[in-house]
Amino acid sequence: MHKRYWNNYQKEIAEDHYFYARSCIRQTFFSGSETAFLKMMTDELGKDIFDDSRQHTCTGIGYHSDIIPLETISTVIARLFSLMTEMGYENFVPSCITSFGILTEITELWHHRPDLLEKTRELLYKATKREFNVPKNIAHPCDIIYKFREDLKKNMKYQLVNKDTGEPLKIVEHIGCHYAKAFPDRGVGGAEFPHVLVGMIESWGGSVIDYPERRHCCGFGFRNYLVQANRGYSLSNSNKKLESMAPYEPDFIVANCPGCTMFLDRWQYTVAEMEGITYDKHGHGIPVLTYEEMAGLLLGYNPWELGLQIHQIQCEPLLDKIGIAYSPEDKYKDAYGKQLFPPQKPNNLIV
Amino acid sequence: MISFGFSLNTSRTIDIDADNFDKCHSLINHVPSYKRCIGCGGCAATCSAQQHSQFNILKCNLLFRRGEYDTLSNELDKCMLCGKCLLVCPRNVNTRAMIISMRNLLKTK
Amino acid sequence: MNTFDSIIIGAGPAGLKAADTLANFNRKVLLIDTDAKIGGKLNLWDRLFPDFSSSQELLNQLSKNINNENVTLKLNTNIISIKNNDNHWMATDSNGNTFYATTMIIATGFDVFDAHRKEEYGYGIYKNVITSVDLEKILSGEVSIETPSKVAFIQCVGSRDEKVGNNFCSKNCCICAVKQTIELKEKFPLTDIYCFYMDLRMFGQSYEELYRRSQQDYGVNFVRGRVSEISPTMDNKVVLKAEDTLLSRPLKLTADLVVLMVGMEASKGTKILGNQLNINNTDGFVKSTDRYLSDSETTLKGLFVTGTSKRQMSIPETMNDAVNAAVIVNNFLNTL
Amino acid sequence: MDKKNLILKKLDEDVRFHEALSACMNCGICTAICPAAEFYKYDPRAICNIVQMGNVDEIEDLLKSDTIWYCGQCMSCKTRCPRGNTPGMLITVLRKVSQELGYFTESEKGRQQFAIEQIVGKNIVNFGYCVHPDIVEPFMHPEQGPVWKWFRKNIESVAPRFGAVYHQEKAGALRKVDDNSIDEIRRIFEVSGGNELFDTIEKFSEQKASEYHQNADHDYLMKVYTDNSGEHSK
Repeated sequence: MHKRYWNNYQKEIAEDHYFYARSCIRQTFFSGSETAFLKMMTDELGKDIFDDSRQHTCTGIGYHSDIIPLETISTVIARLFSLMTEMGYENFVPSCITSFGILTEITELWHHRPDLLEKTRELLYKATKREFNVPKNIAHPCDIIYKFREDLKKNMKYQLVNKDTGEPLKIVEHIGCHYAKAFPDRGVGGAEFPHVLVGMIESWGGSVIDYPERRHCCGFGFRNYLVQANRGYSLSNSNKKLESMAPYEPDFIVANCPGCTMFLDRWQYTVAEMEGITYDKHGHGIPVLTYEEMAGLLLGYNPWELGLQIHQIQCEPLLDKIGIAYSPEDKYKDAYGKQLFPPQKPNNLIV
Repeated sequence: MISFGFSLNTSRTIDIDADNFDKCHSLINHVPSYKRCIGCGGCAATCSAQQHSQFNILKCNLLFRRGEYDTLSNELDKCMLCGKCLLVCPRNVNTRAMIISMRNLLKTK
Repeated sequence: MNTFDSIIIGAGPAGLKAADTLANFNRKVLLIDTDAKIGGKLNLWDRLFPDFSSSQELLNQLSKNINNENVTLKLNTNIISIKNNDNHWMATDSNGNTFYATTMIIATGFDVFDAHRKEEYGYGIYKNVITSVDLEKILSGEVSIETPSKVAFIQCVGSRDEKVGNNFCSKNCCICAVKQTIELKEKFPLTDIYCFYMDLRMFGQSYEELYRRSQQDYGVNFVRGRVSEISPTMDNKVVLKAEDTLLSRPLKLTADLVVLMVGMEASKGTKILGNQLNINNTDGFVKSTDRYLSDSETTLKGLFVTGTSKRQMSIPETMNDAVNAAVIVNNFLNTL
Repeated sequence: MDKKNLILKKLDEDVRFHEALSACMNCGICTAICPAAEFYKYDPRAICNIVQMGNVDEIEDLLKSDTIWYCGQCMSCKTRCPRGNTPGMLITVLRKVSQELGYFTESEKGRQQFAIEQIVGKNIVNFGYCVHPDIVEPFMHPEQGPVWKWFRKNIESVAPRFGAVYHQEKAGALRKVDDNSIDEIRRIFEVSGGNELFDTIEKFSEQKASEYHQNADHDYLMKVYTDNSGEHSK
């Protein structure tokens, strides 16, 4: 009976033939995750997913920090849709959660106000001579991995289980606010008990922690991070969340939003250096993974090709817990095998 | 030490769990009618001090009730004890005695 | 053929009182209920606001009155369709039995809002989140609990809430919470009680006085702000988040027990019959012809409605409304 | 048109205004879980109330204040509102009007729009992305930590390890967006009002900078980027 709501709502997620849209933040900080997702889609699941070289931002970060008008973001999104239409796709898959949110919002607005859709068509044509169809299905990559989680499981080499104790790992799942808070029916499980990451974790052997600030924002807050003077907001909100989960001693955090993943990682470093606080017993911090990294590790992908070495919180204790094989000496090699000088060590955070 | 250019902000959340209610309980003993307040704001609307300062008697009352005493003593000094609030209170709370008692309680450790 | 002067569907307070009144006019009444016992939702409450009188005593009184030759009681009978044929009303139950009468009174009442639907409050997920109905069992002693140190009451659960499709105020929850806080304080004098509200609507005789007593004599705390979410803590308590709107600041509180003041929706039976006969409002309650001048009549001749199948009512209001309906039905029968 | 009518007209013209706010009942369910309300002197319920009361002087004060710039746009308020309102979207509209009327330069938090426009705005029309490793400068972002510094230093040889195609004109992460696509984005900004908003932010910021005997240049950008009175949570 416990947590029966975590899978209440199921949304429609397309079966195959996806048009992939990269994320500003995910490609900047977690490019290995985007690569891994495409690899899972083609190599593990045999799906058709197209990565267009002409794609670009949705301008969502600019929009939510109020430097982009509604008409502009609508038309920029329309160009992305026109690339999709041109390449013969109908299912749009944005890598970013804020993109997912704004695409949902704008297509919903067009649905209720066809005049605004018409206006967008005119603007796009005027600027680029392009035309577009509204996607039949918009799903986030995490929705697709959720949908095929049992298929992926068949290829997995590891489980979310502590190899020494045999106990499921205790995992905090963090859902980006723009995934389902504005439109609960567009997220698997809705807004209060989203099932999208929980479903993956439970299928792959882990257990989920329910804690007081589970639904709280990571603290990004757009302009509240973009401008240095405001970053106290961002840091304080992450800190509030991390403090709330710390007593449960999570083995790691997994997030579906690239911004949340990055902030929950970097703010742990900042608080450690600023206040001397870490949220685990040993001073390492709590590792924060993208869902692609979580899936990729279980599939046996090389952690250093997933990009785990460019997280500030180090992942080795977690890899050891699961029993994932990795080569310590390869960690700071470049793509051509050259050994690089490792990053500087922080003063307080143990790396 | 690294200079980040920002720091952790203090929380504005009223934390009932902090259980900082000793003074509030004493106030109730001194001015039992304090318990009857329904937060209607009639007192604040008629307040003489509010005409020419930021003083808000309802907020002072509520902050005291929530155990948030920190900013109160300067605020309470703004009240002139004119007693107009007594006339309008629909629950007949002895607001004047309430202010005097709050001032005294805030002076005690 | 079973022929009655009137069939009353629903043997809660409204149905019982209407049956009693019609019987006194020497009318033959068939009183039907889907439950195994009479009393309807009255059975969910232990003591009644505002005077703490016993619901069972009231029910005993009502049941004594219908215990006469003019009233035929049929329990465990689920009416699934109502039809009018040649100025006769027919009610058919789920077993295919049909009952006939000159008039029909809908007294199918309300359902308590299903608190599971407010997911953010965690009812059914966190064991210390209960409803006002669950609390009655604790107050009556049927269920026992350890002394809680802090209890929170949350008003407007399933009322005044577009999210669950209920824009209406259920009106009884405000005073019911005040009653329950006092009873809880009497049971557990050392427990701190916080009641979160948007407006306190003390509409009835001596309700405001009870509210005042809950503050003055029992020290119940009232916070103006709607609770946004409830989440679990390490030590199996729950945290509530609200705004203290009079201070313009967020507020949090950890409680051992949370009581959700669940509202009154049109009951399933009310909705089904109302839909079938096309006499319901958008909120599911049955619409009377005119709430001022002909509040017992419907647009269908010989079909009447009473009690909380029309709208939210307190028990005394329901009783008066049932007497009114019975008088109107009797007058109608006199004209035939 | 006088200023007062202009404010109301501008609010009314925005489709989002009507989506965002209708008949708020001041329950505070939004403020209860608002990340900004805990760490700033900020109360979305109170803002909804000011706007729906319709006193134009009060709305004008709001548009000139720090208050409207505190919201972090998480939209948590939308999930809970029992009237289906979205205070976070109301904020978007208020900020838009504040910028169009030049009121944003009256507050410390509002003036920051210049920095955001210069950084994120320019990124979009130059790189085709809001964020790009080339502009997450470690000196502007000490919180990104030593690992980020390491990645930035070695990005050309490390990024390919993650399958990225840094600065190359082909499909993949961190690629260079082709000139034709960038041109199309710029033309979209031209026809849809994007450039106009950039110009507006720059024009009013230039005026404000001149009050400090400055131009709206790097120094002014760093000023608005770092200024903090420390009075925002009291």
